[in-house]
Amino acid sequence: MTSTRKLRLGAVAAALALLMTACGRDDETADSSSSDNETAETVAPGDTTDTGGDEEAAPAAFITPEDDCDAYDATKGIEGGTIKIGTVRPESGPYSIYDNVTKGLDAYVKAVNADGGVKAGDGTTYQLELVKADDAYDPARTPGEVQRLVEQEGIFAMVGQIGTSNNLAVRQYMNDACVPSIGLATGSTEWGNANEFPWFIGGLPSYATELHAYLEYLKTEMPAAKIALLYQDDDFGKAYQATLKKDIEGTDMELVDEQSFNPLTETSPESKVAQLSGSGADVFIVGIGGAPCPAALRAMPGTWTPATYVSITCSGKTAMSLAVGKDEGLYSVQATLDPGTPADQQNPKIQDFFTRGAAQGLTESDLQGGITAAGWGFGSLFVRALELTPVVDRATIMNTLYSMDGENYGLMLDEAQSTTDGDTDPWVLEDLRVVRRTAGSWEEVKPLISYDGQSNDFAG
Amino acid sequence: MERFLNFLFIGLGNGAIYAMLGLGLVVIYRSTGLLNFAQGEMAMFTTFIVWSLSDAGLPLWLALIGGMAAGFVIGAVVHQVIVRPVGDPHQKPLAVVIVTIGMFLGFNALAKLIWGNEQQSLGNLFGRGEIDILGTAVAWQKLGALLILAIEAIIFWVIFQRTKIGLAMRSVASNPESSALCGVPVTRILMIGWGLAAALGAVGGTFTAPTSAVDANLMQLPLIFAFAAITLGGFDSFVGAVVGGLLIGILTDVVPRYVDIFEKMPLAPAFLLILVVLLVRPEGIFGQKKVTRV
Amino acid sequence: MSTASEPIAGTSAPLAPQPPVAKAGRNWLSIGTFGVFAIILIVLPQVLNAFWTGRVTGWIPIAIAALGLNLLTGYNGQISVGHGALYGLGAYATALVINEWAWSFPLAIVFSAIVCFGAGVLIGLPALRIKGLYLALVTLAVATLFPQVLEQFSDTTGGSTGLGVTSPELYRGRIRDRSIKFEAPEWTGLASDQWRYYFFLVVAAICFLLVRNIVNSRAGRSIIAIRDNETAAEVSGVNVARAKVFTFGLSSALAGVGGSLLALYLARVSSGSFTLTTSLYFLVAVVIGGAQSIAGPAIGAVFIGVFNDVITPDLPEAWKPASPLILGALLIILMLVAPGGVAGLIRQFTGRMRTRKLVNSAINNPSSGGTT
Amino acid sequence: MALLEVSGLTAGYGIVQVLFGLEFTVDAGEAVVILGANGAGKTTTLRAVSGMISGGGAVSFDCKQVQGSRPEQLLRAGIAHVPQGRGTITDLTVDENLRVGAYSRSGSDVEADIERWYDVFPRLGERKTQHAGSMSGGEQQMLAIARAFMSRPRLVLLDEPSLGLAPLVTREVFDRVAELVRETGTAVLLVEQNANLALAFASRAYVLEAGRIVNAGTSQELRGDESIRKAYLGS
Repeated sequence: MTSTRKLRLGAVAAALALLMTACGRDDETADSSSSDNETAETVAPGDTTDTGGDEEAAPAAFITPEDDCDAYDATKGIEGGTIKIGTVRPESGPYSIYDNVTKGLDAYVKAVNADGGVKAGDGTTYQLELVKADDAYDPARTPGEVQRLVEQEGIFAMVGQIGTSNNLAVRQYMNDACVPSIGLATGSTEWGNANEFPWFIGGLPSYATELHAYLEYLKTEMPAAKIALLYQDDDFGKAYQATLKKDIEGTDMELVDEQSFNPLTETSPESKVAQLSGSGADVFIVGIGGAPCPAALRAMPGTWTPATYVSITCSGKTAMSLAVGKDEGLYSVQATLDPGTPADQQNPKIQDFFTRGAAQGLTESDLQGGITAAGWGFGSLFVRALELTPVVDRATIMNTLYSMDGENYGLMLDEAQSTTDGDTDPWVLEDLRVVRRTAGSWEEVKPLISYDGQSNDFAG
Repeated sequence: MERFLNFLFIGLGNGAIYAMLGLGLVVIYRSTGLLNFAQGEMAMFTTFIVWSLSDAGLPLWLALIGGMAAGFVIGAVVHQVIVRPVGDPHQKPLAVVIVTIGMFLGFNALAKLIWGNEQQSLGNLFGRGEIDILGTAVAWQKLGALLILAIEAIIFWVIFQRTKIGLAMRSVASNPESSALCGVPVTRILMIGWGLAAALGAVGGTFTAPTSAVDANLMQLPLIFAFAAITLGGFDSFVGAVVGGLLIGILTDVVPRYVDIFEKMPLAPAFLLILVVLLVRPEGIFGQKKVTRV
Repeated sequence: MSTASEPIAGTSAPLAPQPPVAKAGRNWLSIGTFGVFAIILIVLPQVLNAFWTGRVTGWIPIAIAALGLNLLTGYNGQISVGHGALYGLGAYATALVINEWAWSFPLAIVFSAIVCFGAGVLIGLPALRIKGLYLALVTLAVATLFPQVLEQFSDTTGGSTGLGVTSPELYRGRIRDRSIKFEAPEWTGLASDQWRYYFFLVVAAICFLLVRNIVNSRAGRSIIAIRDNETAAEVSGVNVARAKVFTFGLSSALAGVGGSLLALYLARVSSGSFTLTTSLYFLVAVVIGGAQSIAGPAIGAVFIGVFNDVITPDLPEAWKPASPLILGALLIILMLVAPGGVAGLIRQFTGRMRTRKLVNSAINNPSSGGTT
Repeated sequence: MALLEVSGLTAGYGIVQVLFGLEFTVDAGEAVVILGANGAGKTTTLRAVSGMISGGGAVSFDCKQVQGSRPEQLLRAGIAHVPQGRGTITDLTVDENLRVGAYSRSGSDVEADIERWYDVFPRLGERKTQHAGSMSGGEQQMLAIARAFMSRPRLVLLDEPSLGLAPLVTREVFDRVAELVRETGTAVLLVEQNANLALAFASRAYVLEAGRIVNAGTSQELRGDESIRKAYLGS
């Protein structure tokens, strides 16, 4: 018995010793990083613009893996003319509707392969292979799935990964591993920060830019607008809130009431809409997504008829049909064509999407719903980058994406252009038009405006 | 005042939905003695059936009746095939809880496999009209929900308190072994209980769907609110489920409109009330106190 | 050493009543089993690659939280569906002290444990009056409320966007908040994933050892006596209130340690990771593994981990949407076959052999009686 | 032909066999007791007869094979079982307990029967709207007996009614049951540890030890048996 006790004590002592060393080590890290702090003050920022590209055709080297990466494998995931890409999305769990984004991406990849592959900038034609993983939208599960794709599957890049907090959960990891993540399926203002996290590039307009485009329209149409805001309790809604407050400063517009909504814990936004309706607002900004967005529209009392704005994510055909008649007269903004709108359906890009998408098994509701088209767009962005890049490796493809000049890819509006710069403007979609819902169709009320290079300024 | 009434009717309308689900939970608790975590998912599943029937051209009322019938069968089968073989929930409550969690996962995945990820819209059972009550426009749909809730509660109260089958259900819930010795066909009674609860789910779901959209996640939050409702009212009381549901609806939709701190925590006032009530009456407002002398 | 008659940590569950003659033999068996498991656990990161080591490391926080829940639910009979919230509280507490004051990892873990112990005591007090399924539903409300509270204080917590667990570093000429890293001291010669694994393993070993010793102590017998019959326990001199509140506190502290490790593991916390689903997963881990056994929660965590990380990704593409259905069916079947969980199954198996002996002796000697 | 005829009855729990081939009979209107110590298999015997657990061997009731039937089928055939611990349906009122007892009947005379039981056990009548679980042990025992008789059985299986009751209460219960047997002509199969009471109540007795019947005879004969006196009568 006594020796048992000794043994136990021994085990505890050993454990404690191990913890002590952990303490010591940790203090050191803390110390060294704090001293880094001090030195950092003296280092001039923006020192990264060292030697330009060695090759003539190479894009400006925003990323130099030799400096930025501990371990860098330039062409991992490319084998025998096939580029393996990965994506993580919520196939299960409460947000499984976003799986439709990946459906679109998957169909796009298959369509490209069916057409013979991508002829990349290096002259080689590649086939694509998409590996999908499921994180159930739980950011605690995302790292494991991304690591599986990167380390076990050996993908070249992530494309169209879904969810702000899910992407944030792996941002450090991807940057440490120097693996590109292209066309993130979120418009969080976080993706404007390419200097700190250069391996991430968004695939949607910044939420801030989205709302700014509408507010600018409002400034001319209703200069004394009294605004009521319903915003989702996350980075999307909060970006709306911040941009709105910033934009109305110094104008005659006024935020008369705001309410937050959390789709994870609240069943219906009805009473919040009722409260906003009593605020005397003549503009209603609906900064929430998913099924609660049309539910909020339906909950608007018949006596309250403000100019109502919905976000891009709530402007697709599915959301509009869920609004059951309450969609007439809504405002929204667009950077891409809407496959659910009759006028846009005549556009050759949509026609092409319909034919090639249907050939890969997308149903009519997939094709017109809007969500699936977004996934098609993320695929298009990656393929365009491949076509442009002079060398197919991880750093060069990112540098290509950070130096685009007037590109138009995928389902972008005809006159829209994608122009980027890693340092100041990592946003690919910044040309937006304001549209109004008229007789079941989105109609332009303010022509396309380019906010190129300004997205980061709109964020609050 | 007008605004208050507006919030109140919104709260009552949502509360009616929680109460309907709560009634289903009470039926299962009173016949089987367990809390069914899969109740919401079963309701979601039957609501998809209602939607399918309505989508196929049936009038909504008929579609609802069809969904209820399908729900009855599903509930009965679930009891026979899954719940009964696990055994007595009084003996192994944890095992039975895990089984209902398993059913929760199963029904959710099954609905996605059958109906996909698409969000579908379901019409209002009582149309889109409104009526003026004390200067506030109230949707017929909300009054209809309250009416149906009242009818459901009365029907179930009568079944449980005034019929032989109801007596048998209560008897089985309390002591299945003795009930069997008294000649009660225990399995058949439990099957009926589960069938009724699942049929109720179709009604709750049909009222929930127009407030969001028919998809696989339709009932997950309402179920939590329904749990709160029966915790407040008492697990074994139909009146408790109704009053609890309506109270939860009012607390989550009215109180946060006037108290800012609750804007982002609409469940907090309900939670505080539950805590206070249970500290005073651990069996809920209308729950039956269990007194057993040994 | 040779006289050590009990296993060091809880790899072997306390078994059903046993004749004294079998005791010595059984303990040797336990030590053997324990030794084998200990060696496997220690050798694991040497055999597995960095990815799989990382996966297995990720199961440890769940195992510790489930261990805490098992103490409460399995041993003390108080059902909690709210441990996901305490897990989250532990995670946020750790994130806070590391981000704000750059505390060391072990200190952060201890801090989380203390915070959650306090929270557990606070929940445990009303639980003295609220019992059984009502308690389960009150804790369910806690689990639901927790993400809402995080939203209310999203300036501090980051809300659903989350909060990185970081320390500042210089990168590309700027200072950025860098996710914390586990770096092994040089003398160990370990890779960072291996070091992290061993660090987690030691924390887990301490927790399991602690619970095992408590359960086998006088306090543990009180805890169990309360589950079996509260009145009888009270009559025989157990301070029921104190024991129950203490159990709630300790159980919560363990959930907090689990959450703290999760924050260290992910270097990020966000409200989406601490929903009701998390609480339900702990309950699943406890029951699947086997309530009322020390090793049960670990078995349950491994079960969930293996299902999510090993089985699901390897399913054929067409089957993947059905994976929750498969998990659901597995849970149901397991509860049909082994309502006592995996540990119960093992116990039943070893117990059966013992009963056989008992019955044989009973038949040879009728006066010792059978069962009525 | 006896009303209940049991031969070669075996039963057990899992791999543990408890009964090893019992043979006994109960005639119509007769009170029979099975005596045995704790753990002899008395309760198991009744549970096997009433179909609560499955067993081997043959059980015939009223000349029909009933082995393997479910409890509710046996109840319809005429066998009622008052389980050990009284089996009170605690959450129902006294009145409702009696109604559940009459579940297998569909006559309008249920009300009259209930009133009759309130006459037999006035204390039940006083508490008819009270929750059965809140009554004393003796009252619950009376309720359990009344509930069993509500199905108008021809044979009642009575499992240790003396368990946990004060001696006076036990005597009262036994007296009442004896009256009932006399009045209604219902047969009773009783299992008991209290041999004094049981032998006074029953006309015949069996002695069960470790799952086997080791002795049988009339109450008179057994009372005179030296070994019985030593083992069960404490004298």
